[in-house]
Amino acid sequence: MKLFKRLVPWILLAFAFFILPAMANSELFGFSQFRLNLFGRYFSLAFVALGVDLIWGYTGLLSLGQGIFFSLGGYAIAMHLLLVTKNDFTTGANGLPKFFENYGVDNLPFFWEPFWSFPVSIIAVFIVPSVIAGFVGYLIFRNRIKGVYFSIITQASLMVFYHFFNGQQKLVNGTNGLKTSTTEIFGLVAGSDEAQVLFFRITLILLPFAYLLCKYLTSGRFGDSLVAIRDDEPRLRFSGFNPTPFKVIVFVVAGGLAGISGALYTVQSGIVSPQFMSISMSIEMVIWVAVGGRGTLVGPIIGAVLVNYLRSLVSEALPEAWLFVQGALFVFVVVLMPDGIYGWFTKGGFTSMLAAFGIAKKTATYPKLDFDESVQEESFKV
Amino acid sequence: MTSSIPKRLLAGFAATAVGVTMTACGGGDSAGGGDFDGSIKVGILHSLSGTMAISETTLKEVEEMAIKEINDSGGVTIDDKSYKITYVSEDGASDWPTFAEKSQKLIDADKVAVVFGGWTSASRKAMLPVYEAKDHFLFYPIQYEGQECSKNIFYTGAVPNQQAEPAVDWLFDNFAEKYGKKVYLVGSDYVYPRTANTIIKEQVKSLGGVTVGEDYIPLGNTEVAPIIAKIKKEFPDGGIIINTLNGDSNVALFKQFKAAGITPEKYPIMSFSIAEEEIRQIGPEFVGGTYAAWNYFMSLGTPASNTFNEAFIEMYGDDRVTNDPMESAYNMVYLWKAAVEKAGTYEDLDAVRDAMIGIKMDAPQGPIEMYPNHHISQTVRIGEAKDDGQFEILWDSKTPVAPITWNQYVPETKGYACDWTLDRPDAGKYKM
Amino acid sequence: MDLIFSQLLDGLSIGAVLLLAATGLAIVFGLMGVINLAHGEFMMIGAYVTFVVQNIFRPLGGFAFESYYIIALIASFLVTAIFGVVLEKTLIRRLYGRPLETLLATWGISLILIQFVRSVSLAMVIGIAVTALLGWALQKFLPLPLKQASFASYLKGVLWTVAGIVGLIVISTTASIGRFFSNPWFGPRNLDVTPPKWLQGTWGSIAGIELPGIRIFIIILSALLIAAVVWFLTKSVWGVRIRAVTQNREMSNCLGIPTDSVDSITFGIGSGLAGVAGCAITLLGSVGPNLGGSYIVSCFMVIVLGGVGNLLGTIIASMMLGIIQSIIGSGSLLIAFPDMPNSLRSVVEFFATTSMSYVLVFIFIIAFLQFKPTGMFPQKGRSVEA
Amino acid sequence: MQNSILDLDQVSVSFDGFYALTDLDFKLYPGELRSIIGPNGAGKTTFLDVITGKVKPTKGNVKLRGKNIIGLSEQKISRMGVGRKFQTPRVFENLTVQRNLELTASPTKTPWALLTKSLSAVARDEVFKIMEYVGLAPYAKLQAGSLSHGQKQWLAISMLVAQSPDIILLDEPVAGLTDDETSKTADLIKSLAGEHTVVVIEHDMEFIRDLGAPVTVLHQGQKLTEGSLEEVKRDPRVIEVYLGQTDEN
Repeated sequence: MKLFKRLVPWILLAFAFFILPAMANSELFGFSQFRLNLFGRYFSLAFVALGVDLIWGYTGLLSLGQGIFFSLGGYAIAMHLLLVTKNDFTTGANGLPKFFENYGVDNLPFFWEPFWSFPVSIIAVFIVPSVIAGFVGYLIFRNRIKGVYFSIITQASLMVFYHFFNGQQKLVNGTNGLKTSTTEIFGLVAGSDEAQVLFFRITLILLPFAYLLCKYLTSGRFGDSLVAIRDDEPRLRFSGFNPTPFKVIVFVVAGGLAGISGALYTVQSGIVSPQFMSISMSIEMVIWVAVGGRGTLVGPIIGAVLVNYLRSLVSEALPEAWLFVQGALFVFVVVLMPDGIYGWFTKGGFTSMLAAFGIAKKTATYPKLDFDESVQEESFKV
Repeated sequence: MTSSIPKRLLAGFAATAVGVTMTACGGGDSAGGGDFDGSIKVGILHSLSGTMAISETTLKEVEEMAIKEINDSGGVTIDDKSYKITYVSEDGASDWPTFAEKSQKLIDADKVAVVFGGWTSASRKAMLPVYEAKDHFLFYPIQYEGQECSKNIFYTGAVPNQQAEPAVDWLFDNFAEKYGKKVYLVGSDYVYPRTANTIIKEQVKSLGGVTVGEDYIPLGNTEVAPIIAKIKKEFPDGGIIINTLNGDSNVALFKQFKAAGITPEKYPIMSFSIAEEEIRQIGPEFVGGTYAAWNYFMSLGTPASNTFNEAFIEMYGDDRVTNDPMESAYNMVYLWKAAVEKAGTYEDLDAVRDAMIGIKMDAPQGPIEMYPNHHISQTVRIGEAKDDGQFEILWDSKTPVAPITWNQYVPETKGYACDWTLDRPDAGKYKM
Repeated sequence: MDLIFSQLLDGLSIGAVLLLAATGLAIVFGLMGVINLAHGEFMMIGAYVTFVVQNIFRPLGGFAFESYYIIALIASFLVTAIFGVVLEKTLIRRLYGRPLETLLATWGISLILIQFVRSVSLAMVIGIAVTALLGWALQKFLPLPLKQASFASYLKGVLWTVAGIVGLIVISTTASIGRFFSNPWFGPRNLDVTPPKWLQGTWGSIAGIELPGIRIFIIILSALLIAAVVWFLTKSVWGVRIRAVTQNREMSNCLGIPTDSVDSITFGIGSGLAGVAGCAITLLGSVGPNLGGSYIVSCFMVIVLGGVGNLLGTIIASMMLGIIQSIIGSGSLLIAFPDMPNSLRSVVEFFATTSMSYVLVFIFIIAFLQFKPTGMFPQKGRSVEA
Repeated sequence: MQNSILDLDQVSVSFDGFYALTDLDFKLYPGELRSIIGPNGAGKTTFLDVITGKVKPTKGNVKLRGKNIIGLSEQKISRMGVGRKFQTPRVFENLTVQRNLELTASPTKTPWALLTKSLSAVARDEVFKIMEYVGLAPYAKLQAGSLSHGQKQWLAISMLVAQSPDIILLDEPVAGLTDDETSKTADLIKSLAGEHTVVVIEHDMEFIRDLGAPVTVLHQGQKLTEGSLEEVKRDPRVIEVYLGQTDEN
């Protein structure tokens, strides 16, 4: 039984990796290429959610600025693709990405130069956000800024980047952002079905690694110190720990994960724009984690996929209702389900509910879980 | 939009829970009912939530109206068979990536024959690569900055030579004597105002004038005090102001202009994004007396225009107004229908796109025609905002003006043109 | 000199708007430690109240219409204060001592409020009323054994869900009756609020600088409000109680101060002030669902910069931000110092747009907090737990 | 004369003009056990705050083994061998009892060391011994947050022991404990003295008597008197100070 439980996530992963693309290919059960692509995006958002969980769920620091790192990752990969692709759609007369023409830019801004190289760009996807996260984090944590002040300052930093990217047409194409659909990667057009399936699979391959990294960070005494920082930081200090490097490291890792997330998301959505740095996007990342279950590592993955899937469903059926649903979700999770879905199951919320209704645990669990298949699947994912 | 919320929501959940793609929206009723031989599915993609919902919902309404009119009068006729138009409406949520995502959904999942959508240039720029990558088909209804010519997009709004350029000429003709050939440019901080202003600056230069100031406000920002200070410094006794602000900032601008004594009597203000709807939102007492350049005004008064206005009011209530973007959105549905009928197919997108060129139509604004550069010829008009929320038309171009996509004032694009009927790889931008 | 004076005036007026918006937040945040991200949406409610009051008075015309604005100020305070009290009693109360959770929950509330004003219609109001009534009645008339059952709390959830679904059905059926029911009251459009005549135009001039009436009015209004708040907190009975509870909740409780009511009142006043700010903003900009969002971040910046719980800090910080923004954003540095070195000049030019002046202001704040992490006027003493 | 391990010289602390400590002199010698009493507001907690680096004195010197520690961060002072238990038991509520102890018992407290090295067997044995001693062993895998108040007090003290600092500062170690627990705590503290230098702040006179250590009386931020408990009790100034007060016990 226990072995089976451990295998479940891997089975699900394999299912998503092999079966879903095949289903999309043959349009089985109406599961289209488009849906597959959406799921690829949801899974890529799980990376940033893992990062948010590290910094918020474990360390208790609510960052409202993860959008910065997410976007930076996206911009890095998008600019690389735009630079190396040479076709009529993306390349302007001067050999640079087309949008530069609009602003009469003939020389590539210097900081984009390294992005001609594929390895450099791939490394930049997580190194650039990490370095910036390290810098910002060091400045903030050094001064013992925490709690809501940390949240507010990360939000202010987000606004700095947002206004900068929005206002700088000549450097980063302003509001319009960078588009990747018509660029080429590995000899495929990034917007084509083949490339999208590839991205989907890359996302699924990378996800366990991100998970294991987080697992490694959180399971030992390092992870214990993170929880200790959340519970009582001054106390930890009096025990001889300097919390600053711990927090910086976690923030850096979260930033790197956000960068990877942004890059994967960008190639699958075809665009990165300053909208990824809007206030709401960064707060939403937090709610994915809250819904899934903060302080667990499975939770954020469930949350990111589930909430975004819900978003697609609701906004397709009834666009106006999504804000209501989302708002209610925030309130509901915070007030009534602080442990999130995964935490609710693992911390006995589910069994205590069954017990409250006087249903004997064993006999009732199976039909109940069978009935709600999605819950069963999601809660053990990865 | 509050109608039958639970039904649609529940239907939505039920449908998607088993992984079935849905067509649960708006008019996507069961296909081929009634007297029709079949149906054609089209996509409508505008922001129904978020900042841009204010403007874009009106486009959705007018597109629905055009579709309804076409269906009521027998639908689309191909090879003597009549087809009903059904549509899937998606929400762009004022978020550019969402526009790209939803475009993909409409093309891949809903398999629509064409998409009508967008408002901001940023949303169009976000969608463009999707349509190019999938070699699909988009209609875009808003006046924009030009400097673009995609094989996969048809543009039914004005390009600068059909709006901004004649407006600048007109301003100089009427006010240069009094205030000199000096202009001050105010715009929202995104691609349309910036590109439009680049063109205007070149034009002003070639007319022997100077641009004394240029300012951009982030979208949605309502603090314009610093700009007022600068204008007052440049134009202590009045001068020409050209306004390309979008949305909320306009309200702030005009309210604060009035408070600071920048009134139309001393400061002729020409706006490119203020139509009838915006007058109502800003308040006629603030914009009254300022000018706007459009291809269509609700007060036009021709029979075609009156029919259009009445149909809209009939459908959506007598407190509503029509405007240029709406007229443009209305036209594009008819243009597409005509092209499908001419091509004899709606599935072969290449054939429909080829057939599109040369289609003529008697639009509410007057005659229009689709040019080989995927833009349409339009009549240019300049109006003055009045207290009743309408415009008084002061000038018009008499005949439709042919669209020029690659601007001839801007050095980088001077001498370039676009013609998709040419069989050459650089048809989108070739040297004349 | 002219230039500097007019820039200062502009800066003051930008600062006054910030101050108006931030005062309520400063009270709620400073005194209660509650992060209310729905503060901007309370401003929006105030603006909509102003719009409604204006429409009631418009047909009256004449003097009645000229004075509507004063009534709108009061009405927007009261309505938003009531909203605030309701929010406090239903939600905020459960989250005291968990500021980050409050932050998330109030963000949820703000989303709901935004969509609410967009789509509120008669049908929707009826539906909500039915839900509330039904939900309440179902709880009330529940048989006692069920109420005491171990699963009572889950049952409550089920009952509310049932009430909610009934409400949705009510909405859809009433909406299908006709336009009268289904038409949104406000819709997603921006609405027009016309200031009365006496506020429009300029109020004379000093040294050749025209004084825009609205700007001066807002500066005066914010000064009056601050004075009122200070008076309330230091002189009135409830004000003293509020401060007592802020300083020592348990002790206040023991002394018979109704801490529950104090919380409600504090939050109500903070929210009410947001309403007044919203009412004032209608003079400058538009009334729309997104009105609040553009202010909330700046408000928090003001409070953090000034030092939490310190009104003087809030005042100075908002004026400082206003002046910086006006001087940088208008590029008047270039005009005032025409012969600065080229390198410096290009830097100044780079930031002399509205977008970039925001960037600069935020960078300035972050840099400032490097030196004074707790703001200009930090709370001192042992009570501030590390 | 032996060199003092801790030396406070003319230390004053003021908060906005209110003096929590005024010109306080205080010396502590290695291995000593010292009790500090004083009415509420006497500056006892501020005294600990100064030593542990939480509060920077307005004036005066604080020397640890002859080294000035003013301006050093809490963690630096802690690493120099000063451990503190707070008035209310502060433990990491979301960690298990065992992990609480293991964390504080870690010899090197840098992120890198915590990530790469596991705790030595010796240290782990030590943790188990402490848990056995204080009776927390059955709760080793339980989250600290779910412990009773008394157990948390014990855990807080145990964490100090596991940290094994040279100077142990205990702020009201027996508040809220039963009599049994109190006397057991007294035994524990006495056994710590000698190897460690221990300072105990308490209101509970019974407990102070149990400890049988020299007593320092603080009043209004100043040292009122010093001596054995019996001597101190006879001091008229002490009587006066305490008579005006409501004794918490």
